[in-house]
Amino acid sequence: MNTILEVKNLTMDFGGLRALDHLDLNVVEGEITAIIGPNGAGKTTFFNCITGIYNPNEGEILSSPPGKKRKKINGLKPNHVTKKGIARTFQNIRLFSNMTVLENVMIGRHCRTSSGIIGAILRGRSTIKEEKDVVDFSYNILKKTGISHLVNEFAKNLPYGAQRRLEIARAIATEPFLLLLDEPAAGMNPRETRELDELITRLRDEDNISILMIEHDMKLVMSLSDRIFVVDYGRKIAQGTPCDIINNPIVIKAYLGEDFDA
Amino acid sequence: MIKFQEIKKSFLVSLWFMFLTFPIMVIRVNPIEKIVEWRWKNMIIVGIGSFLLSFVWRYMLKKREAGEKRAETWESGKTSFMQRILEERRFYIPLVTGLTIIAVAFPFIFSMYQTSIMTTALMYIVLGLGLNIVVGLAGLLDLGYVAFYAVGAYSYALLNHHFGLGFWSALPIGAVLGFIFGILLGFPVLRLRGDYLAIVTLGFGEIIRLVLKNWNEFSFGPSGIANIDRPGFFGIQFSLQAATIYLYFLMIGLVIFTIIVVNRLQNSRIGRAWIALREDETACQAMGIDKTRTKLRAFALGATWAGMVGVIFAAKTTFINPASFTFLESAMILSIVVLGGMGSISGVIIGALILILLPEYLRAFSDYRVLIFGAIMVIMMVFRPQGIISNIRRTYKFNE
Amino acid sequence: MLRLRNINSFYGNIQVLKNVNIEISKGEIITLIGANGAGKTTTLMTISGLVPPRSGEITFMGKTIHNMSPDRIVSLGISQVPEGRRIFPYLTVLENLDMGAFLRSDKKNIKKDMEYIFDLFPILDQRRNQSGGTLSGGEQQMLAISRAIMARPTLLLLDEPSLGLAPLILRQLFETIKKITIENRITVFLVEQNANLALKAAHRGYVMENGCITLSDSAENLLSNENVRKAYLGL
Amino acid sequence: MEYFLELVLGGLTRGSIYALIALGYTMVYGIIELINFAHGEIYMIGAFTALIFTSVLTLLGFNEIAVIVLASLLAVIYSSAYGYTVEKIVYKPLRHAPRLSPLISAIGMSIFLQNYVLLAQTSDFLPFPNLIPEFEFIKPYRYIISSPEIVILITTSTVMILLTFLIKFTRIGKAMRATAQDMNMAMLVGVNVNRVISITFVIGSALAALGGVLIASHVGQINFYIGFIAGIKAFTAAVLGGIGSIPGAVLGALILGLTESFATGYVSSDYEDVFAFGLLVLILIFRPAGILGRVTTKKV
Repeated sequence: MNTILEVKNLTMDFGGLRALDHLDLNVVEGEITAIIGPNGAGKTTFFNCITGIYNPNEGEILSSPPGKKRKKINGLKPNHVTKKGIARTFQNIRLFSNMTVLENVMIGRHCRTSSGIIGAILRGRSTIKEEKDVVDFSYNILKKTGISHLVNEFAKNLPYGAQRRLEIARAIATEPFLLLLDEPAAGMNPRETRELDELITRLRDEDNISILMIEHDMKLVMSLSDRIFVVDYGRKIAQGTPCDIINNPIVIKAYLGEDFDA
Repeated sequence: MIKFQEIKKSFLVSLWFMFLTFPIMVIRVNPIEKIVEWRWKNMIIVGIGSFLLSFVWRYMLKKREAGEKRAETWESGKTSFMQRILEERRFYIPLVTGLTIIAVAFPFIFSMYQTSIMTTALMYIVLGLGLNIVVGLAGLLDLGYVAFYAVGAYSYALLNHHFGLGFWSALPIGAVLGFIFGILLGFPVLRLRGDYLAIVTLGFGEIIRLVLKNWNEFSFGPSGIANIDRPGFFGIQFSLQAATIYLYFLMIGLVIFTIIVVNRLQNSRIGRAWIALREDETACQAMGIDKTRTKLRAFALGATWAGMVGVIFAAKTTFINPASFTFLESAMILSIVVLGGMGSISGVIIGALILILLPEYLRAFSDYRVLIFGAIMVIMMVFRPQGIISNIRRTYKFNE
Repeated sequence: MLRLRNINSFYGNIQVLKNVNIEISKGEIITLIGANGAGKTTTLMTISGLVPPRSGEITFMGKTIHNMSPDRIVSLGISQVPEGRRIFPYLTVLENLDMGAFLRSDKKNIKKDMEYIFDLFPILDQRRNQSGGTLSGGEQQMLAISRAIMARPTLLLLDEPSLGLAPLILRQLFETIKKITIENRITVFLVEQNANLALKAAHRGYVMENGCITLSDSAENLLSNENVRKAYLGL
Repeated sequence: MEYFLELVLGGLTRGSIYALIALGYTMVYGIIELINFAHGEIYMIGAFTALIFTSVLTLLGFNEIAVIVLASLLAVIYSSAYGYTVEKIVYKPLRHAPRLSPLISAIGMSIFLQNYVLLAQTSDFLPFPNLIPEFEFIKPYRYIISSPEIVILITTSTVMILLTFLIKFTRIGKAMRATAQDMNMAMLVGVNVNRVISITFVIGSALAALGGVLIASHVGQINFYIGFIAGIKAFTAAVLGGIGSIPGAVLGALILGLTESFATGYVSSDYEDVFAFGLLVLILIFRPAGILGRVTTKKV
């Protein structure tokens, strides 16, 4: 059991508001970890801290990619975090809407390729090869995520479920060891959610990507996760396997409000 | 049937504009001789003009609204007529061949004067394509583009004046200096948001112009630099006529070179990053793209082209002074990009030809030239922000 | 009183509400519950005119309102307490309340209503000259509700008043909401994620999933309905 | 010392005029978060309108005071009308467009208005009559301060006080502040946001016109291009103080005025505009939020 992400004592304040309050969390290699909690509990803020969009006020975030040394990543710029192998999706879909589906995924390859201006202008053999590799790689990812039939569509014209998938496709194009999914099932219908379940499992099993996700669809969370963290008011209020969580009265209270069974 | 309501609306608009333009359009004063001239005719023109235009304006707004709704609900599989011509080989090849023949024959058919105008138009095509990298592809509104143009022009003029350096040696130097200035100016400002960036670049442009105007020892001040050498060819100096033709072909060459470069860039790793950055910066960073570095590349590359054309400008006119590098010049290049279509190569070419050639040939127009530039920017943004020819995304085919 | 008929709403290209039908009668407390992202907030924004529906019809007291501007809709007596409270952060408490009464011109009654509110929430009285952004979450929620009440609405739309509030404060707040609405004969349309709380306060409820209304029943029935529980916890 | 005092007063005069124009930028920015590029032209049109009506009214035989008052009033009315129209044409149809679009269309409008005045009037500098009479009591101090300077200082401070009152205590002022802080919420309490935006443009334009009249009579000449430079300077002032903040705009304008006054007084007058542009560039690079601006965390 290798821990690949360690978060210690993470605290984030906005003005007078404390969004994250001394939060601890670990992600284990090869696992699907879920973060749940009511609206406004600080889950997305947590993601933003990990991915470098916010710089936390206190605490440490340590990433240890499989086979590599452990390193502190808080304070890094978002693009460096991605380059280190942590990719993410966004809660309110942020695709490049006027680019095609394939191009969206190709952008994900940016940090794993290197040709520059001169290369592009001269278009030498290595540039052509790199470009071809990018296209093939991206197309394969589209196939894997099940949206390869939409390859030349503009991202903005995709149905909602496909847009969510494209976000995932784009993120895994950066070859992450850890993928952060921010409410991947939001707005999906039951069939799409089922397919998403399969996709996420496949990413873990076949591509060896560990997953940390924020999700509200409890059915999905319970069936997918190996480990669940429950967050409320920026604090961790519970953690454990799905089984533990279901039977934890604190969790039920946080979610449904008090005394649901009364 | 035009409804009574509509007529009433237009009538009110017309009244409003007659009121609005009354002091400026109708009265003209000469404070020195204390004469007041009343031009009531203008009021009638404004009245009728705004009455008619308000119909057009409302009609276009309605059409735009309908278009937006349609784009939201339908899959926008339709491409415009112009795009199809440009995409299909069947149309594309004869079009290119035709253009090549016209381009080659042009200076031999038409007068020197015409050739010279065409050369100017070609220069603006290159400037437009250069700015298009910055504004169209990377989405950075650069209002001080002319500063780099000035850098190129002055570097050739000064090198030529002081050291007798020739055109061909100055051309790469101008380009490099443009690039360096692009990096120097771009580095501190590219973190800024869109509208701030616009103002800062505008400020930089003005600073450079004012320095050129006031620093007599360096730039010879407002009187400028004269007798700059025309481009030669391995030491041969041409007659005026030959030089004009020579410059024309040189520009044709540069246009083709620029088109190839911009086209290749557009479909490259870097070009994609620019477009993605324009669409969503946060998502881009989450994809591992270095925001500042990528923007800087676009900015500096655009500046390089401006520097290059600057050298050619100095060589063509043989005289330069700071008055050629005002904000209006930047605005003109910007309106070329906006009219043609941001991010679209063929659009920029057509935009430049329309905006540079039309006022030359329609003499009656030429007074209104700048006025029309302004109007074009407003109208295009409101009704057709993608320009005459919108940018087409490349499509790929895969065999399963 | 308020009727939504076959409402379809979009954000950009994405359809958020699908054929939504909701009916609210005078004096009722109606709640709309559902998971995050189901379209609850959009429903309220559609009623208030901020997200006009693409198709369908909304009537309020017999008037068609789905093509009216938001300020007209407020003037008819629909006030909203939006999600996240949306207090004007740099206006004082007093000014925030004043903004609530923006469309009213009866100075005397405004004054009276303000006294009424300060009676209900003495803490707001203490903080009357403090700027809204410096209040605590609970105080902001009180202010947000008070601001909406200042418009003297006949229909109050409440969007997740429970968000980020500690349970004790929450319970007090709900008591007060009940009190206000009964005293002023205000009809309430309550959107909540906290299903338990909402259903206990309401007469009837609607359950929303993926932009569709999937259930509607009396509050007691919904409270004991297994499906509601399932919709929430996926058990 | 006297020279220093003269420079201070000159700087304050200049600064208070910049403040009048800067307020328009800051108010519009506060509400729609866009820079009104055409604002400088509104000011220029104000100055032209004043010049035109001054000549006409003088020829019609009005006395001096009546000319001053009427011409200023007409300038304010016309500039407001232009401001209102510009908003309707350039900004309103683009309320939901990407940020770049209204920016470009406003630049276009600015170019259009410049050339409209150029073509309908003239490209020459026109002498602007000195509308402000010489006061007797100022005579002993005239090497330090002139009566136009006094009039400008008094007028601008009065206007500032009135504006503060308007924003702080009136209904429309509150609506403006509420809209600036949270536009959607303002709609939800019944504010007609479109009207608030129009009124903001009108008030900003009226202030700019006043600035135009004052500076034109102070400097003594105008042409179609004065709006461009004045616009950028006022914008610099607004950014310096923190765009969106009303006291910030005034503070920034006074600082800019003093800087320019000292720089031209002690260094060189050739580079007067360079100082302003340089200041602008420096603030935007090092403190884009300005002196009194609020630093906000962007939401993702």
